[in-house]
Amino acid sequence: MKNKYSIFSLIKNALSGHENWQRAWRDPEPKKEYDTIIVGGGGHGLATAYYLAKKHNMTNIAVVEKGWIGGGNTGRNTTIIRSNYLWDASAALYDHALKIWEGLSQELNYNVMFSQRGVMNLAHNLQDVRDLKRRTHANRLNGIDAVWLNNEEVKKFCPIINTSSNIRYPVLGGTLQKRAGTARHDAVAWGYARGADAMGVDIIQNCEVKGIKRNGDKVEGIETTKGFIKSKKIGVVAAGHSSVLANMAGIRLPLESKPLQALVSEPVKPIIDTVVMSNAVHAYVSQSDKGELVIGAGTDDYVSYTQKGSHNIAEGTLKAILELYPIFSRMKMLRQWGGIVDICPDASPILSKTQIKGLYFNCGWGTGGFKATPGSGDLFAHTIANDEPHKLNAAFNLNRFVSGDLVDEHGAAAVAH
Amino acid sequence: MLNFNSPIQNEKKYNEIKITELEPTIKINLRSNKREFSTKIGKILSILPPTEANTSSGNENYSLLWLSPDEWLVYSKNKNQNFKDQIELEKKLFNEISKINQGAVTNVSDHWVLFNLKGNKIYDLLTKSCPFDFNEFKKKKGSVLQTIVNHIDVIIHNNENNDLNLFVRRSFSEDLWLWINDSASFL
Amino acid sequence: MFIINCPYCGKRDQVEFSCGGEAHIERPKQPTELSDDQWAEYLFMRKNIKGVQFERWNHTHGCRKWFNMVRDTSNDKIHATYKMGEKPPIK
Amino acid sequence: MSNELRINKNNFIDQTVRISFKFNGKKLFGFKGDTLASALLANDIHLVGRSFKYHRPRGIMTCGSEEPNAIVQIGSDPASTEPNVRATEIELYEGLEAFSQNCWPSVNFDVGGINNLLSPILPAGFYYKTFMWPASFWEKYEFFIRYSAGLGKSPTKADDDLYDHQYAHCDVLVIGGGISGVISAKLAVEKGLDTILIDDKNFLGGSTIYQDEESSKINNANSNQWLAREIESLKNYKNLVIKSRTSLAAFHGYNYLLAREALTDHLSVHERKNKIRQRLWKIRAQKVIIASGSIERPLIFNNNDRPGIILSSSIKKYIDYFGVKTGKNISLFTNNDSAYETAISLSKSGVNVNVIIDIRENSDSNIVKEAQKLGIKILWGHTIVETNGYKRIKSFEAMKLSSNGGNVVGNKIKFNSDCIGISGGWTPMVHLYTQSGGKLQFKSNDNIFIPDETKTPSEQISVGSCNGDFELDDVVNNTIYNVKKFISLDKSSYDKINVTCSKESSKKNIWLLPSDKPLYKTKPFLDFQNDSTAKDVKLALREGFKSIEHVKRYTTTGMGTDQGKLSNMHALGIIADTTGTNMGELGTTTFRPPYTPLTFGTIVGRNVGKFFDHTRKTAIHNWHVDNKAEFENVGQWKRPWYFPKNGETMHEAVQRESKAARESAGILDASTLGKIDIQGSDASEFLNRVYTNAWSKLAIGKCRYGLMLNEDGMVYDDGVTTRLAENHYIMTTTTGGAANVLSKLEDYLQTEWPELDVYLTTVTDQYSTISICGPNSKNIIKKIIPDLNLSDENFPHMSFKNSKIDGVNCRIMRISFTGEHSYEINIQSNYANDVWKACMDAGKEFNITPYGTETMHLLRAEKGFIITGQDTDGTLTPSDLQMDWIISKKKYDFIGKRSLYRSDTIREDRKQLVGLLTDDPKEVLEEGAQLVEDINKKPVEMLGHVTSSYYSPNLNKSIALAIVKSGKKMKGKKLIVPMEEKNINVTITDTVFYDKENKRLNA
Repeated sequence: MKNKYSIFSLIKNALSGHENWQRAWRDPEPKKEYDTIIVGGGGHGLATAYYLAKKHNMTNIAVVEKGWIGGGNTGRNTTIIRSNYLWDASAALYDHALKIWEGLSQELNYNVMFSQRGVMNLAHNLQDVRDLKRRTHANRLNGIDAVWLNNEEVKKFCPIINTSSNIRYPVLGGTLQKRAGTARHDAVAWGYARGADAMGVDIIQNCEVKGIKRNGDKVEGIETTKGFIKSKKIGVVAAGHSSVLANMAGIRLPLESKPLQALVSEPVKPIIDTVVMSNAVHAYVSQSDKGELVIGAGTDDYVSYTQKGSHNIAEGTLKAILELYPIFSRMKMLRQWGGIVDICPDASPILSKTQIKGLYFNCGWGTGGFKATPGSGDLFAHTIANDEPHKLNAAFNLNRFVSGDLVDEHGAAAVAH
Repeated sequence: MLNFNSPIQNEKKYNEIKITELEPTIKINLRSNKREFSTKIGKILSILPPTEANTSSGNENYSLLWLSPDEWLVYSKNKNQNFKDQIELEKKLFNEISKINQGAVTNVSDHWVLFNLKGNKIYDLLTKSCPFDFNEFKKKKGSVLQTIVNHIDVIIHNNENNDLNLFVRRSFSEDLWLWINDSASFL
Repeated sequence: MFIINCPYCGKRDQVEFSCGGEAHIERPKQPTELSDDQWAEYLFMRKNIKGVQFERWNHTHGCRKWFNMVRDTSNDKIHATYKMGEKPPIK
Repeated sequence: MSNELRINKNNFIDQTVRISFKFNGKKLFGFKGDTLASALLANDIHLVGRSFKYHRPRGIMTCGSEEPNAIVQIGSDPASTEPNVRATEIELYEGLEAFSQNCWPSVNFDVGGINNLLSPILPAGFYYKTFMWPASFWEKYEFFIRYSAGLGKSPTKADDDLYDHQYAHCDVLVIGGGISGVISAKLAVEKGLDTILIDDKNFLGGSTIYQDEESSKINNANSNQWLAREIESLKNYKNLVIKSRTSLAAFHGYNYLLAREALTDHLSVHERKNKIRQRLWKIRAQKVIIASGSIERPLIFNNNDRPGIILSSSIKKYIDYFGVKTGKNISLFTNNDSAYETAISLSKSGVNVNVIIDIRENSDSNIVKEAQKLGIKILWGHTIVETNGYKRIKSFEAMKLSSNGGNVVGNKIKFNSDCIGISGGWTPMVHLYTQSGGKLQFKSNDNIFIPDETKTPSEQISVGSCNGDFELDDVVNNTIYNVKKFISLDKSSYDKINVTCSKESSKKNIWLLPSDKPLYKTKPFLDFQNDSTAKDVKLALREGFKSIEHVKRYTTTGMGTDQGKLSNMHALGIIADTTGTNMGELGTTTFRPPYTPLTFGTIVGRNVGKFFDHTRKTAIHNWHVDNKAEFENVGQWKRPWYFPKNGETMHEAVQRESKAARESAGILDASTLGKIDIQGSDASEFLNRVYTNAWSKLAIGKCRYGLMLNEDGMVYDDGVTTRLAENHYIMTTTTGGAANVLSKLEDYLQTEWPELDVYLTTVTDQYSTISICGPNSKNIIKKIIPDLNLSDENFPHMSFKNSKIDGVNCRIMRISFTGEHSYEINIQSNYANDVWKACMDAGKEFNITPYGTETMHLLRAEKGFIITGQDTDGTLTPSDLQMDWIISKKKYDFIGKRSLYRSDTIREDRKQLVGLLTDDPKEVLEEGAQLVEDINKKPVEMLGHVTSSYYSPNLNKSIALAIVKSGKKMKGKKLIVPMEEKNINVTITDTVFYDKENKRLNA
């Protein structure tokens, strides 16, 4: 059992010069065999292991990670959490995650700093208004707290937005989900890792998977840089590299891996206390507790595993930021980085069994996987433990690409007369 | 009587740069991958379509710009050519090429607006928003370039030293004109 | 921003181009003969290679021609470009 | 001004030009050429800010871009104030106003200083371990955390300054104007290469230019004098462009580099007007030479952060370059020879050098001997264990190091000093190299990472101290050798160069210097801005954070605005020492762009305000403006939305326009629709393949509506295509879809169907389209084109005629998107404005009424015509739209056909397009509203949503289109639209509300 974190434990440890803190997680060598191996030590993978141990009484589990835990998209995203999705299946999936977020710090005894400061999505043309209203109505009936704001209400909720009617694409209104917000990305990985480790899960870092061994239509284990590890169940949660792992197992996925960029400004005193997203002029921004403006850019249109995007994507995003927030012109970009995101044709994830028995894939989250971390882990754990999807992820199977039952979250096509 | 209303109808001068909207001229887009096409064009225009990428051919009346291996743009240099000539030329080309399936002939006289840029600093101006390396281009009279200037598609034709014609789609022309003038004022 | 050698126009900045994804996926000549699985394979399944990949690019803001490119997606190095219908210069 | 801190001996500051400025409200003076930091130091001001976490007093620590502490807010105007400006970089200008940041009420008395007392319970990562109780309180804790974090303040008004961009292409780009950069540039221009040399200072020469020492000579001249002559000689080369005040921000792949040129920041405020403030250079270089130099390392010891503790080389620059004494009684603390250069400079300038504490056992290099000759006291084998003085260093205590360096022994020796210069060696600035994708190698004798030349990703080299050469002879000789090789130059003017300098003879490095106190009772700062200490790094390691990235994120080391320039190496060293690993194996953290922070405005350039995005206008746009149209943004186009008259609301205007169009005549500018000219002998076959319906049998002169699908079977675009001749068609697309449709069609032609003889040419801008509808449309056309036979026999619905208006060729299409008898005039755009006016004149007697997109949408909805993108959302098949009639059963294939027959696309319970009528005819539904059958069912089952909804003046009731699950079978069924405040009852109907028999087409 791990020692509990609290203000009292901080004071107590201060007295001994902080020399006696426990390790947050062990650093074990891999065993020869596990009941389940999770490939990928990001938030989703660690959460999967955590829930397998916690809810499905499985303890002989390993999480194998090529680099360091939380070093992929978990540590590279803009930390937005919301559940105001259009389709019922998506809304249910993301709201399931949001509900877990609401008690996650307490559950993990690790402050993931989930801050429900609200997420606002802006509309800049008449079709945006229709689309966002459609989503708001659907959200409301699905029990998700979305409301429509007109231009004045947008201004009131976030006064620094340029809501003037004279700009190129004036703000015509927006939707607001107040339960939505942001969290501390690293803490999510670390909190789940600490929790999983406490229940006996082996977290094996610096262990790269080199092959997935199959016996006919069943998996048998993985070849790694630390040797062969046997297992009858393998859950792959390796955002960015899903196709690479699928190739090892001899299957193909409907994915393309593209660079997604983000950037932060130098830290300043609080200036924006919510999250604002705008699809039409493509910009989203929030401010971290440290004071940095956290800005998400778009993806490039080509496949790349370099974790670098092209400059014109970042430039285009900042252009949109200055259109909406002209006061930020003198702010300075401090850091810019890229991640690799797996994009599905319908912009919805895959949480699914595959044609190979014992091989499961959790991928295709595109640009928005962070928000789903707890829900994704919970549902993927259910899918692996029962060899059947939970009803909340049933729609996100691989077969939908064959049958044509896509969950198209691109929103309405950007076409209008 | 219908008036001809081109979008800019203006001329501006800045430090070492002059920008003009040229009087409307005939512009015809040609497409073909047929063998006889070249001969046909030679007969009608008295010039052969260039086969070398990024180049043009021309005589006193017309310039013929390479746009792609199967696409060219012919435009008239002769300001005095009137509307009738335009129709005549289009008709002739259409009948001798398109009608007999030797390619496609499309009148794009009003699709493109033509700017002329002159002066020592025209390349400094363009490279404010155009990533193209003009070093070779500007040395070669008649060279042709399709690229983007301030995110707008353009065709650029090098007339001579520090003098070029720039084609921009009509609906973008006012926007590009504004940008060019703005940028020129900071050179 | 890459420098891309358009097989028709020569070297240009990446901003003039757009990427059309994996190359050499031929549209089935007789789609109606295919099973749903086979059609899905054509429509959605991609190799998405980390390493040397063949892909389609369009010189959107230039000659508007589509062409193929051999590019290493692990470091973005472009090994070659070649015209549609031509054989890849690299295996 | 405190003259006693200024010496008058150098060439770099113009002491004849006095500049006044304000710091924290106090008026002060400096000289032309000063930075804010040098001017503050000359005024004996060291305390300039407070640290991020503990709010400890902090002073100027460096003289460059690595400055972690002296970060100020410039200006107080809400539009032009700028946060987080490094005092060490900003050039002094008349009227400069600067303020300390992150302190309240003032930098001298900061309430946040209490955090320093609480620091024992605020170790690295403390916030992950607390603030969790009670569960709902995080946002309340967060509020206070947010307010105590952050550095400066964001402006609160829009920036008035201008920024722009410039692309540049060159053979060689040299980054850095120090001695190695200058030599590189000279070699490149001697080779005849087009070269750009950039340097972030206003003055070339780096640190050599003020290196006036007998011990370092080039060709028998002091190195500074030699370099000055070389810089002068560069002016003779026409193939060299020198950009000063230009800092390299990012080095991307394919030698694409971004550099920021500061054009007005050094000018007094009134000189800046109407000038570009900063320019972003986008540089493509064939070859890049990085000569970005190195940064001096601090030493990590207890309380090493007090104001007055400054990097030794910075003290030297302040005295030699700016003529400013950083103290009156200065001590130095070092592990290498470079502090001795500082000592000598200080001594020569008449500043008392109290003592040099050197952790090495001894050194007999020339420079050390020179210092000894000057009578400077050196304490070998010692370290500083404590410093005193809260807002300014007053004194410190030193002790002897044990033989293994892990402890201190003997007695404490106390020294009084108002300034300590520290030097922990040098770190090559490899940031740009690694940004470009280059890999590093570890050089253990100097404890540095340098470029691994076997793993360089592009045509580039690093020269000088950024490549690990720190002594003048190595710098000069290796730069010449490597650059000549790099640019294939055989002979150069440098071939017989002769360099002499002092050589370092002894090295010693201890990443974390010991103190007599236990570590947990000390504060050895690593990252000065983020307040992370060596203790924090060790704590992270104890807690299992092993990777350097984990340690960095857990302790926030290297996450400040200096991006770890001063702290990263020490963090790595301490990790290596603690875990017993080799630093080279640990690797560094990723260096992310930009190298120095880049202003958003600079990145965006002129693309702000009116240049944010293009505005596409039709040829008739000015008429619409003159006639008071309200506009709708459709893609980049401006389209008239409605034409309010005499203060009408939109509703009133649209009702009037709609009635007029049906009762007499309406006129619409439809020029924005995409138009593609299609020619070639296979044109008909091509259309067969791209549209769902059949085209081969369309007669010449006839028009047909077509639906285009995606390959996945979903409706993509629609429009009318007209057969102009046997092998000649003109296709129209939606406004928003025009570019995508053309590119998609070209794609199929070029890649899938190269055998087809078809050519596509866009003519969207060539032709303007004027649509005239209503029972009087015929009469109006008749007046404009008297000789055109408009009889239904000669010119029926869905046909076209070539014609002339006033001698100008035009095409008249008889097609209708309103259900009324109507014509579309397609005319060359340059005549369109006059044709439009002619139509208005001709229609005057018929009350011809211009209408916009809103009325167009209403009229077509009355007829049940879809708008792709509004009634479709990329998830609907033609069958879902109740348009099965448009899918040819005979055609073997067309784009998307196969997808229509998948198990989930043939299901009958898919969502389908229907009409809706509200039970209350006055009630207009909200577009986007959802439809349910049973409101009490939980969870609510949503059957679909309203896609289009209007109040129809022609039917005097509300009408709507909707997508409803199994909608085809539900005609007559009652559904509910649950709104927030009420439920609205609706009935499902046919999609056509008006003139179901299409009588009006020929009316």
